[in-house]
Amino acid sequence: MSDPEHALHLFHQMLRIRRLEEKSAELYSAMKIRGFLHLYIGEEAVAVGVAQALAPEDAVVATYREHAHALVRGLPAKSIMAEMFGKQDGCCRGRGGSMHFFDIETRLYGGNAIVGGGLPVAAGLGLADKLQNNTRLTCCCFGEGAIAEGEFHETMNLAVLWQLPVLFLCENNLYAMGTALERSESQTDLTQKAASYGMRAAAVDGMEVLAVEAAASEAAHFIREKRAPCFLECRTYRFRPHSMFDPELYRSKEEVETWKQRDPILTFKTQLFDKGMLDEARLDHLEQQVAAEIAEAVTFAEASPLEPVDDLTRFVYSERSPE
Amino acid sequence: MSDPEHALHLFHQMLRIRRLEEKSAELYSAMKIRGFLHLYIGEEAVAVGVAQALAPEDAVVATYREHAHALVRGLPAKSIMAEMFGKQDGCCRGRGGSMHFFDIETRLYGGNAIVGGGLPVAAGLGLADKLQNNTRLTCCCFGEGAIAEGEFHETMNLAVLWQLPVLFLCENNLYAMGTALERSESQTDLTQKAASYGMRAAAVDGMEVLAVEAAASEAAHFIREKRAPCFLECRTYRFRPHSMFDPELYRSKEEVETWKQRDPILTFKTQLFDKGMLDEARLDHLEQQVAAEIAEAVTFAEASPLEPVDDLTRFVYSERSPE
Amino acid sequence: MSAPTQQQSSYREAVRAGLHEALQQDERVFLMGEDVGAYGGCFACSKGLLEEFGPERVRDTPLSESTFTGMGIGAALGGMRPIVEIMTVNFSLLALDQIVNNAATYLHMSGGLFNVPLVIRMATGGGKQLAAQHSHSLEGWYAHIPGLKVLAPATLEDARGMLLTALEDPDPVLIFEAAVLYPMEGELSPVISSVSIDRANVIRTGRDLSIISYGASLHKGLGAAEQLSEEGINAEVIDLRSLRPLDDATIIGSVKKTRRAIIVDEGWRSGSLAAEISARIMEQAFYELDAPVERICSVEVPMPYAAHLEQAALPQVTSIVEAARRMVVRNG
Amino acid sequence: MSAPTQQQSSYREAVRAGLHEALQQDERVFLMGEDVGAYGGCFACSKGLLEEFGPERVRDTPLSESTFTGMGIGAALGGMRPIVEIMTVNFSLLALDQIVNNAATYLHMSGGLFNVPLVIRMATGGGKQLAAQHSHSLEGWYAHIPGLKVLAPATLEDARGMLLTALEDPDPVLIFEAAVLYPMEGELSPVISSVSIDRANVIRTGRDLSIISYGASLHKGLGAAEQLSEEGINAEVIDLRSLRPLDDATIIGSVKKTRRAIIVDEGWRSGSLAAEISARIMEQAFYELDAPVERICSVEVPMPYAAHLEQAALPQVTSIVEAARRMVVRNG
Ligand SMILES: Cc1ncc(C[n+]2csc(CCOP(=O)(O)OP(=O)(O)O)c2C)c(N)n1
Ligand SMILES: Cc1ncc(C[n+]2csc(CCOP(=O)(O)OP(=O)(O)O)c2C)c(N)n1
Ligand SMILES: [Mg+2]
Ligand SMILES: [Mg+2]
Repeated sequence: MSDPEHALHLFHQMLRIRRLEEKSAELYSAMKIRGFLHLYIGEEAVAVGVAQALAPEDAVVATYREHAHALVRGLPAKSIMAEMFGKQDGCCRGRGGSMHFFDIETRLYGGNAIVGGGLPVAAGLGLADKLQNNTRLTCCCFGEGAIAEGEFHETMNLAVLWQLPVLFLCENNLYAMGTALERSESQTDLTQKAASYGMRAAAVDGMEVLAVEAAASEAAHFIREKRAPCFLECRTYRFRPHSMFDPELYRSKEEVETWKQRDPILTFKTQLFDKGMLDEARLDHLEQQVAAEIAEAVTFAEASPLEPVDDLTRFVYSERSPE
Repeated sequence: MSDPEHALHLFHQMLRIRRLEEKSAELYSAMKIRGFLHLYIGEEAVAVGVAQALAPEDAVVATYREHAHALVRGLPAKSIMAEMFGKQDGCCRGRGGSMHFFDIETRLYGGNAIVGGGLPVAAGLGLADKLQNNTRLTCCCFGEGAIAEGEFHETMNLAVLWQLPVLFLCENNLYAMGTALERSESQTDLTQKAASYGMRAAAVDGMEVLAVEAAASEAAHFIREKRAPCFLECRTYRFRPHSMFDPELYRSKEEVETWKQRDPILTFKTQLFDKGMLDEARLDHLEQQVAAEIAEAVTFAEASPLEPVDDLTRFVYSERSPE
Repeated sequence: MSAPTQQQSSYREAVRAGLHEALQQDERVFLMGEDVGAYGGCFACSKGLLEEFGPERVRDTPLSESTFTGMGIGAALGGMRPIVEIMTVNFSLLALDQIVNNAATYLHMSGGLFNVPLVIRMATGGGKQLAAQHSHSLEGWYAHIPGLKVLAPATLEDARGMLLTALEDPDPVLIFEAAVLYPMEGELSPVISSVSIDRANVIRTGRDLSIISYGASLHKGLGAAEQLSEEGINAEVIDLRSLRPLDDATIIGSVKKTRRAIIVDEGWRSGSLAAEISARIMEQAFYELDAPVERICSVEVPMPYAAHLEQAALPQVTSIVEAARRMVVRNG
Repeated sequence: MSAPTQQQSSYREAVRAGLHEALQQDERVFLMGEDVGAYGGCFACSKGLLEEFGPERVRDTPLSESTFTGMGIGAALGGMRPIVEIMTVNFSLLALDQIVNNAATYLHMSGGLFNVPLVIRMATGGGKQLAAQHSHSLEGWYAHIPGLKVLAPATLEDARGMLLTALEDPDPVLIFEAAVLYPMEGELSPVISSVSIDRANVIRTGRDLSIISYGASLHKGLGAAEQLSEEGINAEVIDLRSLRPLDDATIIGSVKKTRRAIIVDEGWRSGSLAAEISARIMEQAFYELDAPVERICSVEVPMPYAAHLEQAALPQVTSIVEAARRMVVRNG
C-alpha cells in the first residue's frame, strides 16, 4: 500500500460497487428493477483486486452476479442501471437485465446465468487468442458452486491440455444458494481440485483487496508469460441473501455477523485512516462523488425510453451482413 | 496361483471370451451380426479378474464393449449370440444388439453406448443399496476416454461425498477410438485424478489376470467393509480396431504387435504350462469345450425366431401394472 | 355440504402437500435435487421436509444436473422411488442425455427387462422477467420422446395429485410445474390422492370454438373464454394435463363439436406442442373443421428481460380473443 | 456440354471437399471435435485434413461435448470461424445447454452486441442397426430454437456447399448430415462454392400431391414418387434443405397447387418437424386442401437393433405410396 493514490482508487472502486448495489436493492423493493437480482455486497475486494491485474484488452466472462465486474471494468453505472430498469439505453437495450450485462468496449462477454456455462466460452476465447497469437487473456469468474458441474472438469482439462491463456477466478463465498461447500464437494480445498489437472492454482483471502490484487497480478503475469491457464480462488462471503427471494434458512445470523466484521470496505477504510491516507473529509468527498454518480445513473435510467415493442424480434439473427 | 482349479477356471473364462469374440468378428463379416461391434480381445484379463471379486448379488453397469463382462458374469453365450443376431431369444429380444446387453439374473444394467452415461446410473444403484442397507456393490466399467466427460467428475464427487458402494473400474486401453490418452488428458495418471476427489484409487496391470483379481478383490473388500467407493484402473490394450469400421490410422502395427507379446491368455497359458497345471491334452479339451459352447450358441441364434414386427411398440412403456 | 371441507391453498402448497404425502406413504420415496433441503426448495416447494424426513430422504445435491438425474435412474433401477427435482427446465438441458438416452430407452433396449420408475419435477415458463436463460418452456420437447410421460398440472388438485400418480407409474414421468402458478390460490380437497391422468379436462364447455391449452397458458385461455362469453362467443376450454400421451379423444371430440380450435402454448411457435395438436386435428377432424386451427404461442425470440418486451413475447388473453373473433366472424 | 465436367463423388467426399475448401479459404476456420484428426473422422469425413492443415486447425478433442462446443462459441466470439463436429446428434444432448442457452441467446441477450458465427456439424438418423442410443433424428428439436439456423443437406451439392454457406453466416448454424447418406454416390460440380439456402428445392414437379421431406427421407420420397408415377399419380417432391427457417413460400405454393401433402420425416411422429409443417399448411392453405395432410414419421419407439424391427420403425417408400394412394383415391 505504498501508493496512496492507488489505495484510494481501490477504495473508491469498492465504494462504487457497494453503493450501486445498495441502491439496486432499494430499487428492487420499489419494483423498478425486477427478475433476479444477485448482490455482490461483501465480495467487493475480489472484483476490484482482480481488475487491477487486467489490461484493457483482456476479456471477462462473468456470472449473473456480475455488477461489480462490469462496473469496475468500466461499464458506466448509467448503462448498468438503465439495463436493470429494462430500458433502451441499458447496455443490452433492456434485453439482458441484471444477470446479463454485455459490453464490447470492455470485452465483457456476459453475464451468464447458467452455473458453469461461462467456463467453456472463456476457454474458447482463450483458444481464439492463442490461435491468433494475441497476448491478451480472458478472466473467467464463477462461484464455488460451479465446481461440481461437469463443465468445470471438462474445461480445466482442456485449458491445461491446450495451454489456454485464461484466468479461472473462483469466487468462493462458501454457499451455492443454500448449499454449503462442504455439503457439495468431497474435496473442499478447491486449489487442490484445480491442481489435479496440472493447473497452477492459488488461493487468497478475498476480503483483502490488496491481497487479491497481488495474487491476481501474479496469476495474470504467469498467464501472459507462459501462455498457460491459472486458477485463483478468492475466499469471500456474501453478506446478502443469494437473490432477493432467499429466506436464508441455511445459515445463522451469527455466522453472517462474524463475516461482516471482515467487511472488505470497512477494514480497508480503517487501514487507510490508520496510514493517514484517508480522513473524514476525503471520505465524505468520495461518498458524495459516488452518490452523485449513482443518482445520475438512476435519473438516466428513469429517463431512458423503453425499447419499442415493434423491435421485439430484433437480434434473434444478425442484421449486419457477414463482414 | 496356489489353487490349480481356480487358475484353470480363470484361463477357461478368458478363452471363452476370446473365442466368442473371434466368432463374433467372423459372423460380422458374414453379416449375421450388424450395427457396431466392439471387441474386447486383448483385455480379457480385466473382465475375468474383476469378476472373481464380485458376488452373485452385485450389479454391473458396462459399456458397449461389454460382451466379456456379460459372459463371465453368467449370461449364457446363447443369449448373447442370439441378441447379436437380433433374435427373439437374445437377452433383450433383439432390441439391444451388441452394445446393449441387459440381464436381470446377473444384474447386468447395460451395455451403455453413451460414453460416461453409465457412471451416474451406477452411482444411483449404489445409492439405492445404501438407502436399503444392502451389502452388495455395483461395478461400473468404463474406458479411459470417459474420464474427460463431465459426468465422470460429477459422479466421482457424489460417490465420495455420499459414500456410495461402487467399484469404478476404468479399463484403460490407451485409446478412445483414435485418441491416445496423452492427447486427451492433461493428467495421464488416472489414479491421481480419482484420488483428487478423495476416492481410494489403485492401478493394476490389466494384462495379468491374477494381478487384476487381487486388486479387484482388495477394492471390493474395501467397498464392502467401508461402504465407500473405490477406483481401479486396469492398464490394458485392445488388439483389434475400435469397432469393425476403424481403419486404425492412429497407431502403428508395431505398437500393436508389441502389446500382443503381452497377450493375457498366451502369457497365462505359458505360466500354467510352466507350473504344470496345464498340458496340451487339457488345453485341447478346454478348447473343444469352448468351441462346443460357441457352436451351440451360434446354432441357437440361427434357429431362434425373429421378434414379430407386430411387437415393435412393446416395451416403450411397461405392460405390468405398477406393483 | 362438501364445500366447507375444502381447504384454501396455493399451488406451491399443493405441490408441497404432494411431496409430503409421497414421502410419508412410501419408504422408498426420496427427494433429490439442488437446494431441496436446507434452502427449502428454490420455489419453497419443499420447505420443512428436510426437518421432517431427514437428509437421507430429502437430499441436497451439488450442482451436477446430469449426474443426480442419472442417479435417479440408477436408484429407480435399484428398487427406490426417487423424485428428482431440477430447479427449472432450462437447467434440465444439462441432464438431457440421461433423460433421453437412458431413462427413456432402458425398458425398450432391454427388451422389457428393466423399467425405470423415476419422477422428475421441474419448473417451467416465463413471465417473471428472468430473461433468456431462465424462461424457456421446453416441456413440448420432452413430449416428443417415446418412453417418457409428460405431465403439466395447471390446477391445485393436479399439482398435488399428479405427483402421486407419477409415483405409481412403472416408467419415467416428468412433471412440469409452471413457475408463475406457484402463488396461485384456490381450494383443495382434504382427501389427498393420486389423480387419473387418462383424460384431459374440459374445464368449461362451449359450442363455438375449443381453446386447448395447459399449464400457465390455460388460465389465459380461461380469461379469454370469459371475455368472449360477454361478446356472445361460447368457448370450450380444455386442460390437456398430460402432454405425452395426449388425449386425442377429448381433443378431437371437442373440435368435432365446436368445429374450430385455438391452441395456446407458451413454447415457441415453430415445432411447438401446439403444432402437434394442430396436426392431429388436421388428421382426425379435417372434414369437421369450419376454420383452420390457430396457434397462440410465444414469439420466436429468446425471452427478453424488460417487462413490456417479455409480455409482448408471451401468449396473451387479447391475442386469444382476437383469434377467436377472427375465426367465428369469418366462418360464423 | 457441361456434363462431362461434373465429377463423381460420394456424399462423404462432398462433405470432405467442403471442409477442405473452408480450411483453405479462410485462416480463421478450424475444425474441432472427437477424432476429426488422427482417426480421420468417425465417418471418415475429415480424412487427410490433419496431415494437410496440422493439429492447430484440425483439433482432436477429448470426450467433452459440452465444453468443446462451448469453446466453439467462445472462439467464434473471439474472432475465429470454428467448425465444431459432434459425432452424432445423440451425443449432442450433452452439449445442448451450450447450444440452446448460449449460442442461440448471446445475440439477443446482449441487445445485438455479440453474434456467434459458429458452425456445428453432426450426423443424424437411423438405418444402420445402431439401436436406441445411436439412431435418433433430433434435428427437428433444434429447429424449434430461435437464434439457430438448421440445415439438412440431402444432396451432394448441399453436403459440400452448405458448409461454406454456414461459414458466411454471422450466426450459429447447425448442419445435420444423414449418416446413411455418406456412401451415396452422384455427380458434383467442379466449382466449389456456397449454396443459397433461401429456398427449398422442388426436386420433382407434379400436380397430384406434394411430398415434403429432407435429408435421408427425401430419397424415400423420391422413390415413392417414382413408384406412384407408374400408377399415374404425379407427385411433386420438395427438399426442405433448411429446417429453420422453413421456406413457407415453396411449401405453401406447392400445396396450393397440388391440394394434397405428405410430409416424410424420420423424427418420431409426435412433436416432429412434420407436425410443424402440417400446422403451417393448416394455417396458410386450409381452404385449398382436398385432403388432410399426412405425416410419415418414425414409429414412436426407441430404435430397436434388429434389422426387421428397425426398418419397421423407419419411414418407408411403401407407407408413403400407400398414404398417397389413400389421399388421391379418396379425393380423386
Ligand atoms: C446449471 C444451473 N443450475 C442451477 C442454477 C440455479 N442457481 C443459480 S445461482 C446458483 C448457486 C450458484 O452458486 P455459486 O456458483 O457458488 O455462485 P454464487 O451465487 O455463490 O456467487 C444456483 C443453484 C443455475 N442458474 N444453473
Ligand atoms: C458421449 C459420446 N461421445 C462419443 C461417442 C462415440 N464413441 C463411442 S466409443 C468412443 C471411444 C471411447 O473410448 P473409451 O472410453 O476409452 O472406451 P474404449 O472404447 O476404449 O473401450 C467414442 C468416442 C459416444 N458413444 N458417446
Ligand atoms: Mg457461491
Ligand atoms: Mg479406451
